[in-house]
Amino acid sequence: GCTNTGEEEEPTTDSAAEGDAGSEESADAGAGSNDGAAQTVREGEGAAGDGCTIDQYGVEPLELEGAKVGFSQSEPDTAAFRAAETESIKSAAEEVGVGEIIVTNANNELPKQISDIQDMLNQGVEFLIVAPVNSDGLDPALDAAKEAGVPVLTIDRKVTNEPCTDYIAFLGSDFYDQGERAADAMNEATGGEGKVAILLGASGNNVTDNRNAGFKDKVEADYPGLEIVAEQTGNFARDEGQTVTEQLLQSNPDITAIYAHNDEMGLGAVTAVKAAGLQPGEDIKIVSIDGTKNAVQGIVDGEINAVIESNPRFGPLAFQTAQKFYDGEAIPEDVIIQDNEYNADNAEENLANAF
Amino acid sequence: MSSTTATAERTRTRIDLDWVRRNGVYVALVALLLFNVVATNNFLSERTLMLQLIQVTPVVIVALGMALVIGTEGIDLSVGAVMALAAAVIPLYIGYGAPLAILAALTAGLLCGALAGSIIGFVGVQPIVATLGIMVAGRGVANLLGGEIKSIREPGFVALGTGEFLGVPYVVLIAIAISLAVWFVARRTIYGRQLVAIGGNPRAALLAGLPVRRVIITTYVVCGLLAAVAGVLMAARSQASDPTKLGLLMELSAITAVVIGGTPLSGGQVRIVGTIAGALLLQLITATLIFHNIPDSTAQMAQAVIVIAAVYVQLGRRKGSS
Amino acid sequence: MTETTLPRTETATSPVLQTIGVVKTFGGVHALRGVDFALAGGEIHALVGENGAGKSTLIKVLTGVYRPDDGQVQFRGEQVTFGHPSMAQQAGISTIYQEVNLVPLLSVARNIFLGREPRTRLGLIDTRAMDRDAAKLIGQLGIHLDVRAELGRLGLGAQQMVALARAMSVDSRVVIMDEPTSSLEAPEVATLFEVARNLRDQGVGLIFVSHRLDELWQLCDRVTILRDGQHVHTGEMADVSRAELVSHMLGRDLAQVERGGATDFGESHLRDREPVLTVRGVDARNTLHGVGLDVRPGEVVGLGGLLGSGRSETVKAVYGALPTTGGEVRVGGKDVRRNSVPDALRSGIALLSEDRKAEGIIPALSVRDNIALAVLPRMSRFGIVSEARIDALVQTFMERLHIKASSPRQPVGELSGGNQQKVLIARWLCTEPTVFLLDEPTRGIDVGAKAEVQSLIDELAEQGLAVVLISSEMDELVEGADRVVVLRDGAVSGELDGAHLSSSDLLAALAGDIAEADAEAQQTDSPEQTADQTRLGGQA
Amino acid sequence: MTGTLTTDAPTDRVDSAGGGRRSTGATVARVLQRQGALLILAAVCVVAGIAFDNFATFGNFSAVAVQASFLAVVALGMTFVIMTAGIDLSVGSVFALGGVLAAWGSQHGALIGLLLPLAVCGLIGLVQGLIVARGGLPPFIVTLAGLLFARGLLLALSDEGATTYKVPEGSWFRQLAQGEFLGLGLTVWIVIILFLIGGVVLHRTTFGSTILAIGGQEDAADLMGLPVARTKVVAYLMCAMLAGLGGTMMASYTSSGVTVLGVGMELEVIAAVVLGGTLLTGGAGTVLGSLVGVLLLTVIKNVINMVGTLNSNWQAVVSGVILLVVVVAQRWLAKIERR
Ligand SMILES: Nc1ncnc2c1ncn2[C@@H]1O[C@H](COP(=O)(O)OP(=O)(O)OP(=O)(O)O)[C@@H](O)[C@H]1O
Ligand SMILES: Nc1ncnc2c1ncn2[C@@H]1O[C@H](COP(=O)(O)OP(=O)(O)OP(=O)(O)O)[C@@H](O)[C@H]1O
Ligand SMILES: [Mg+2]
Ligand SMILES: [Mg+2]
Repeated sequence: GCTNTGEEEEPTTDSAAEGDAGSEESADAGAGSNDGAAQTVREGEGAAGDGCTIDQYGVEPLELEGAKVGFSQSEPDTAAFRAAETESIKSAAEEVGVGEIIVTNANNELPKQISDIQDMLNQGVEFLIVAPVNSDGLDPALDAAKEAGVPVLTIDRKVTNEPCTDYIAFLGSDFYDQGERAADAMNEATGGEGKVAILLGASGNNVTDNRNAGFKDKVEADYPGLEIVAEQTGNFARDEGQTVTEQLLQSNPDITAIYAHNDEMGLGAVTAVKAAGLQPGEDIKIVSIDGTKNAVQGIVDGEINAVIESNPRFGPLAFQTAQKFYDGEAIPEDVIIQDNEYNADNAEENLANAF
Repeated sequence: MSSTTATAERTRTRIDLDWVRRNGVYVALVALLLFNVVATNNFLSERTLMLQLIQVTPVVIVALGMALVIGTEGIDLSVGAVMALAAAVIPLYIGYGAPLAILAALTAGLLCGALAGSIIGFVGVQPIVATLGIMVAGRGVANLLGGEIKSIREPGFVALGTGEFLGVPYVVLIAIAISLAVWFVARRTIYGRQLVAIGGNPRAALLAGLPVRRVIITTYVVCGLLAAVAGVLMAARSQASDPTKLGLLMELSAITAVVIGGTPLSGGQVRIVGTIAGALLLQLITATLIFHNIPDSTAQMAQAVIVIAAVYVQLGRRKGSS
Repeated sequence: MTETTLPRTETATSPVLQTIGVVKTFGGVHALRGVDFALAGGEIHALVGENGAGKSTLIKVLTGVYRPDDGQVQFRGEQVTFGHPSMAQQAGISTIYQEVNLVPLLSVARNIFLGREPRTRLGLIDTRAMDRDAAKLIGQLGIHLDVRAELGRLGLGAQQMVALARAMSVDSRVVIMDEPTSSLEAPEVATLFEVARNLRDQGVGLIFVSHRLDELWQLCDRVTILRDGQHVHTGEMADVSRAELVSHMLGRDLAQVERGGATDFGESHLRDREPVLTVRGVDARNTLHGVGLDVRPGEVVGLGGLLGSGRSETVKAVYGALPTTGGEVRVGGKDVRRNSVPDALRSGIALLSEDRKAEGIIPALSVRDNIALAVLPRMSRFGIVSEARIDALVQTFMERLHIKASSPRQPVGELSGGNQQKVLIARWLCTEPTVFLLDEPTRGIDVGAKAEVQSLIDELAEQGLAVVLISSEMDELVEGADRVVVLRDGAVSGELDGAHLSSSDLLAALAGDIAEADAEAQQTDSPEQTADQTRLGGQA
Repeated sequence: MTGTLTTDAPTDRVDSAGGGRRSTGATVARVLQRQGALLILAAVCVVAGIAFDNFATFGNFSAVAVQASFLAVVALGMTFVIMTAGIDLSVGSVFALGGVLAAWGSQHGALIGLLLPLAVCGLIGLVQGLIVARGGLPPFIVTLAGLLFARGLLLALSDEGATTYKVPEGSWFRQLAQGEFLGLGLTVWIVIILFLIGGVVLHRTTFGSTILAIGGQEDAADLMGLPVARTKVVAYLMCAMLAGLGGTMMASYTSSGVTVLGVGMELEVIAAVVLGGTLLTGGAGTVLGSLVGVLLLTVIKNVINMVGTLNSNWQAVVSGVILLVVVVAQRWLAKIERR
C-alpha cells in the first residue's frame, strides 16, 4: 500500500501556489513504459513563467542521454506504491537512454537517505531524483548536491528547503487535496449522513497529517451530516487496519462509514466488516486513498465505495521536467499531478490503470 | 538467584511477594476486565470477548515458544521475521492447495529455528545477536520471496481463518491445543525438565551429562515452528500475505507477555499459564486504548506505564536479571 | 603449641561485635532463633555447628547482608543496623563469605582492590601500583600466580586465597572468615593461620568457621556453638574436648559420640582384581602432562598434591569435562570417548565436582529435581517422566543421606552448604556408577555429615565401587585411601601405599614439592619455615 | 541475559573477556576476539578499495565518519549499560526525542537547544535506572517501556508528529554538526573525544571497574560492598544522555527536529556493540570495540550503495548475513585459540 511516510509540509501554500501557475500543458500520457496511466499535470499547473530556470539554479548544462543519474528511494520496494514508483523511474531512464541509473533505498531512515545521496554524489552522479523520507532534514544531502553542482528534483514529497536553490522543483500529489476529495467521495457514498471512523496512517508522518487534515477540514466545512466518531492508527498496514476495525465495530456498533488513509487499511477494514457479519460497501461505506489493484478490484466487487488515486508513476514526468530544465525552460515550484478517482462508475474500465 | 544474593528487603518481603508473584498478572487482568465492563459499552457481548481471544492467538502462540527459549536463558528476536517468512511462502505454494502451502510455511519456520539453534548451540554465539541477524536477513528473504502484499483467496485457507467449530473459531481452538501441548511438554517430559535445568545453570547441567546442545537446538526449532504457525494463522485471518508488515515488533510483545507472566529473563523457569495471561493482558490493554479512542501519543505512554506496573507487581524487588 | 590461649585481660575486654537475641527466618525456615553472640577484640572466636545450624546466616546478619527479624547487633558498644555489606565494611568489618564471592572475569589484582584501587595524581587507577601491591600481598600468602591473570582461571583453592588477600588488604577491627579453609591445602592453611594470629596480636577480633574441627584447637581462643539456630555453648576453646564439642553440635550425649580415629573410615579393603578404571598419559593444555592412574573395584585411590597441582583437572579430564589433547581412559576395558561427559556417564563414571556453586547445584530447582537430574531418562517412559518413581528415589536418598530440607520441593539454593553437598552426592549415587570421582567430597560439611559421607565412601567401596578421592584434609586422605597418588604440576610425582601411607610420608612428599616450588620463586619465607607451617597444619 | 552454552561455558567467558582492563596480560584470545570485527572491517575496506575506485577517497571516508558519528555516540552509552549485563532498548526513541527537543529548544537559544535534550533524556534514563537498580525489574522490559514512553512523548510534543521544529538560520547550534575542523565534521571530533573519555572511565576509574564487576558477578560485587545500585543508575543515565546528545547532533546536522528518526536504532546499536566484542552477559568489553562495530556497520551500508543496484530486500539479507558471519567468526577465533 501507499506507505510513503511523511509528505509535503504545508499543502495550503501549494493550493495557493496553484492559482498563479501558468498555461495548460500536460505530460503526454502513456510515455511511461510500465503499464497503467502515466501522470498528467493538474489543469492550470506545471507551466513555465515565473518558474526555476537553469541559470537561476546555476548549474552546468547536461545531456541527459548517457548521463549518470541517481534516484534515492525512501522506502522498501515491497510497498506497491514504491515498487511502481521505482519501476517507473528506472524504465523512464531507459527510455531517455541515460548512461547509468543508480538506485538507493533509505528503508525509511532519514540518516540513511542522507548518506545514500552523499554516497551517490561521491560516485559522481550528474542528476539526482529524490523521493524524500521526510520533508525536513535533508539539508546536509541537498547542500552536498549543491556543492557538487548536481541539480535535485524531488518527487512525491515536498521538502521545506528553498526551491530553485536547494532543489529544482517538486513533482507530486497534493495529499491535503486527496483528503478533501476523500471527504467528497465519502459524502457521495453515504449520502451526506453517517458516523465515520478514520484509520490513520503511521503517526508522526506528513501523509497521515495531510490526508487527515484535508478530510476533516472539508467535512467540517461542507458535510455537517458526517460525524467522525473514532480515529485510530492502522500504521498503513492491512492486518492492523483489520484488527482495529474489528475492535471499533464492537465498541461503536453505530459506525456506518470508514475512511482509510491508504488502500491496505481499507482492504483490512473490508475483511473486518465481513467478519462482523456486515456487508462492506453497503452497511459500512469504505473510502480509501492510493489506487492499488486490490482496492480498485474491491470497488468492482462492490466492497469499497471509492478510492482516491495517488499516482506513483513519476518516471516519465520526472525526466520530461529534467529535460525542460536543461532546455532552459522555467520549472514551477510545484508540479502537482492530476490524481484520478476510482468509483463504482469508472472502476471497471480503469482497472488497468491501478498499480 | 542463589541464597547468598538475598538482600535485606528481598528476604524480608519474601512471603507476600511469593503470593503476589503467583497472582499479580491475574490481578491486573481482572482489574482491566472490570474496568472495561464498567467503562466500555458493549464490552460484555460474546463477540467482543471472542474477538479478544481471536486477536490474541498469534501473540500467545509466539509467546509460548518464547517462554521455552527464555527458559534456557536465551531469547529469540527473529520470531516476527519468521512469521513474515512463513506467510510469504504460502502464496508460492497455495496453488497446490492449502495443506501443502501451510506445510511449506511451517518448514520455513522450522529451518529458521534450526539455523538459530545451531548457531547458538554449536558455535556458542549469544542468542540475542544470532537471532538479531536472522531477524534482519529473514525479513529480507521474506520480502524477496513474497514481494508486495498478496491477497489469498484459496477457500480452504480462508476457512482456516474464518471457520468455526461449535461457535469457537479454529484459530482459537488451535491456540488452546498448542497451549495444552506446550504445558505438557514443559511440565511432564524429560525435555522440559532438562530445559529448565540448563537455563538454571548450564555448566552444572553439562556436568550432569544433559544433552545441552540438543535441548537448546530443539527449543529454538520449536520456537521457530510456533512463530510460523502464528504467521500462517495471521495470514489466514487477513486473507493476505504481507511480508513487509506481518509480525513487526512481535518479538517485543512476546517477550513482554512472557515476563509479565512471571518468567525471569535469567532463565531456569517456564510459566505457561502466566505467559498466556500476560498475552491476554497486553491484548486487553491495546483493545481498551482503541475502545476509548485514545490518540497514539497518549496510548504509547499509557502502555509503557501499565507494562511497568504489571511487571513490577510480578517481579518487583526480587532482582530480575537483564 | 597447638593451643594458644590468651591472657584473661584480653578476653575480658568489652566485645567489639555482638548480637543480642537475633532472630532470622526464611519463609518457614527458622535459621536463627534468638542468638546471643559476642566477639572480643584480639581474640579468634570459633563459630561451629552442624550444617544448617545458622552460622553463615548469623555472619550475614552481622555484616548487613540480611536484616534481623528481631534482636539487635552491636558494634563497639553501640547498636548498629548495617543496611548493606558496604556499610559494615566501612565500619571496619571485613568478611570472607562461605562460597568464594569474587568476579571471575576480572584480574586477581582488580579483585583484591575492587572499590579501593590505588590512584595516580590524576585520580585515575594506578594499574602498575595496583598490580605491584597485589603481587606483594599474594606473595606474602606464599602462593605464586600472575595477578593480572583472570581470577576465573584459578582453581577454587587459589581463589580462596585471593579472597583472603582482599580481606587482608584493608585494616579492619573485625575479620570474619566463613569456612575459609574448606578448599585449602596444608601449606595455605598454615599461612592463613599465620595471618590470622598476626591480626589477633594487633588486637583485631576474628570469627572463624570451619568443619575441620582440629583446626579449631590449633587456632581459636574461644568457641561458640550453634544448633538449629540456637546458641548452645560459649567458652574457652581449650576447655572443651573434641567429644564435648561434637556432642554439643549434634545434641547427642557424649557416650554416643566418643569413637576412635579422626575420621570414620573403616579398615583398608584393597582387593587384587583387574583395575576397572585405567588412565594412561592424559594431557591437557598447560594443566596436565601424561597423568596415569589405575583403580580396582573396591579400591579407594587418593589424589594428593598441593594447591594447583591439577588434581581437579585430572578427575575432570577423566570425566571428559576438561578438553584433553591426548591419552586414554578405559572403564572395564572399554575405551571412553574423549571429552564427552555423556559417554563417561554411560560407561559408569561419576564426578562430584569441587565447585558446588558453579558446577554442582541448580539453585532455582528443587532438591527433588536436583537429585533426579542425571537419571531422568531412567525415570521416564517415552520421554514422559514418572513423578512416582522420582518421588520414591528422592525419598530413599534424602533419608539415606539425612538431607535437611523443609521439603523435597525446597529450592536447593536455600539449603545450607553441607546439605547442598549431600544433594549432589545423592544425584551421583542415583546413576549407580562403577567409578566415583570425589573432588573434596566433605568440603564444608559438618562432623556428623562428614562421618556419614566417609562411612558412605567405605560402604560404596565395600560394594565394589572404584573410588578416586581428592581431599585437602590429610587425615581423610591417609585414612580413607588405600593408595595415594601424589601429583605435582599436573604430573604424577609419586605414590604412597601400604606401610608408606601415613601423614608424615604424605607431608614429606608434599613438603618436597613446596621446597621446590619455593626454590623456583624466590620468596621471603624459607622452605623449612613453610614445611614447618605445613606440619603444624597437618598434625593433631 | 544470555549465556554462551558450549562445553566449557565459564572458560568461554574468560576467553571472550574483552580487555576488562588495560593489562598487558590480555590473552591472545582476547586480542583475536577484539580484532574479529577489526579484521573483517579491514578486509571489507581492502576489497571495496580495489572494487570501487571512489571508495578509498578522503571524501568518502570523511563522509562515512560523519555518518557513523551519530550511531557511535549512542553505542558508547549502550556499551556501558551492556557491560552491567543490562540492555537499553529505549535509545532509538530517546535519540529521536532528543532531536525534537533540541530543534525546539534552539529556537529559544542555541544553549537551550543543547541542554534541554540532555536534561529531559537524562531524566528518562535516571527513571529507567532507578526502576532497574532499585526496583529490580528486568532492564529489557523497563527500557522497552521507555521506548514506548519516549516515542509517545515525542508525538505529544509535535502534535502527533505533525509539526517539525526547525533550527533557526544562522544559529551557532547548526555549527555543532555542520561545522568542520581539519576537514573533518565536528561530530567526528566529538565522538573521538567522548570515546577517549569513555575508555579512561571504564578502565581507569573505580566506577569503571564497578561496572565490570556488576556485569561479571552481581552478587559478588554486592557482597564486596560496591555501590551496585548507584553505579547501575549512572550507567542508564549516561546511556540516555548520550542517546539524547546523538539526537541533538542529528538535529543540528539536519537543522530540524525530525519526528520519524531512530525507529529500530536500538537493535543496530546493540549489534554494533556486540560486534565490538562486548559480552551481552556483561563483565567484559571495550569501548573501542564498539566504535569498530559502528564503523563496520556504516562501511557495509556504504559499500552496498557503491554496488548501487542492490535492491532494498537484498540489502537487508546481506547485512543480516554479514552480522551472523562476523559473530560466528569471532567465536571461531576464540575457539581456535583454545585448541
Ligand atoms: N536465603 C535463604 N532462604 C531460605 N532458607 C535459607 C536461606 N539461607 C539459609 N537458609 C536456611 O537457614 C538455615 C541456616 O543456613 P546457614 O547457611 O546459616 O547454615 P550454616 O550453619 O552456614 O551451614 P553450613 O555449615 O553448611 O554452611 C538452613 O536451614 C538453610 O536452609
Ligand atoms: N597456588 C596456585 N598458584 C598458581 N596457580 C594455581 C594455584 N592454585 C591453582 N592454580 C591454577 O588453578 C589450576 C587448578 O588448580 P586447582 O586448585 O583446581 O588444582 P587442585 O590440585 O585441584 O587444587 P584444589 O585442591 O584447589 O582443587 C592450576 O592448573 C593452576 O593453573
Ligand atoms: Mg555456612
Ligand atoms: Mg581441586
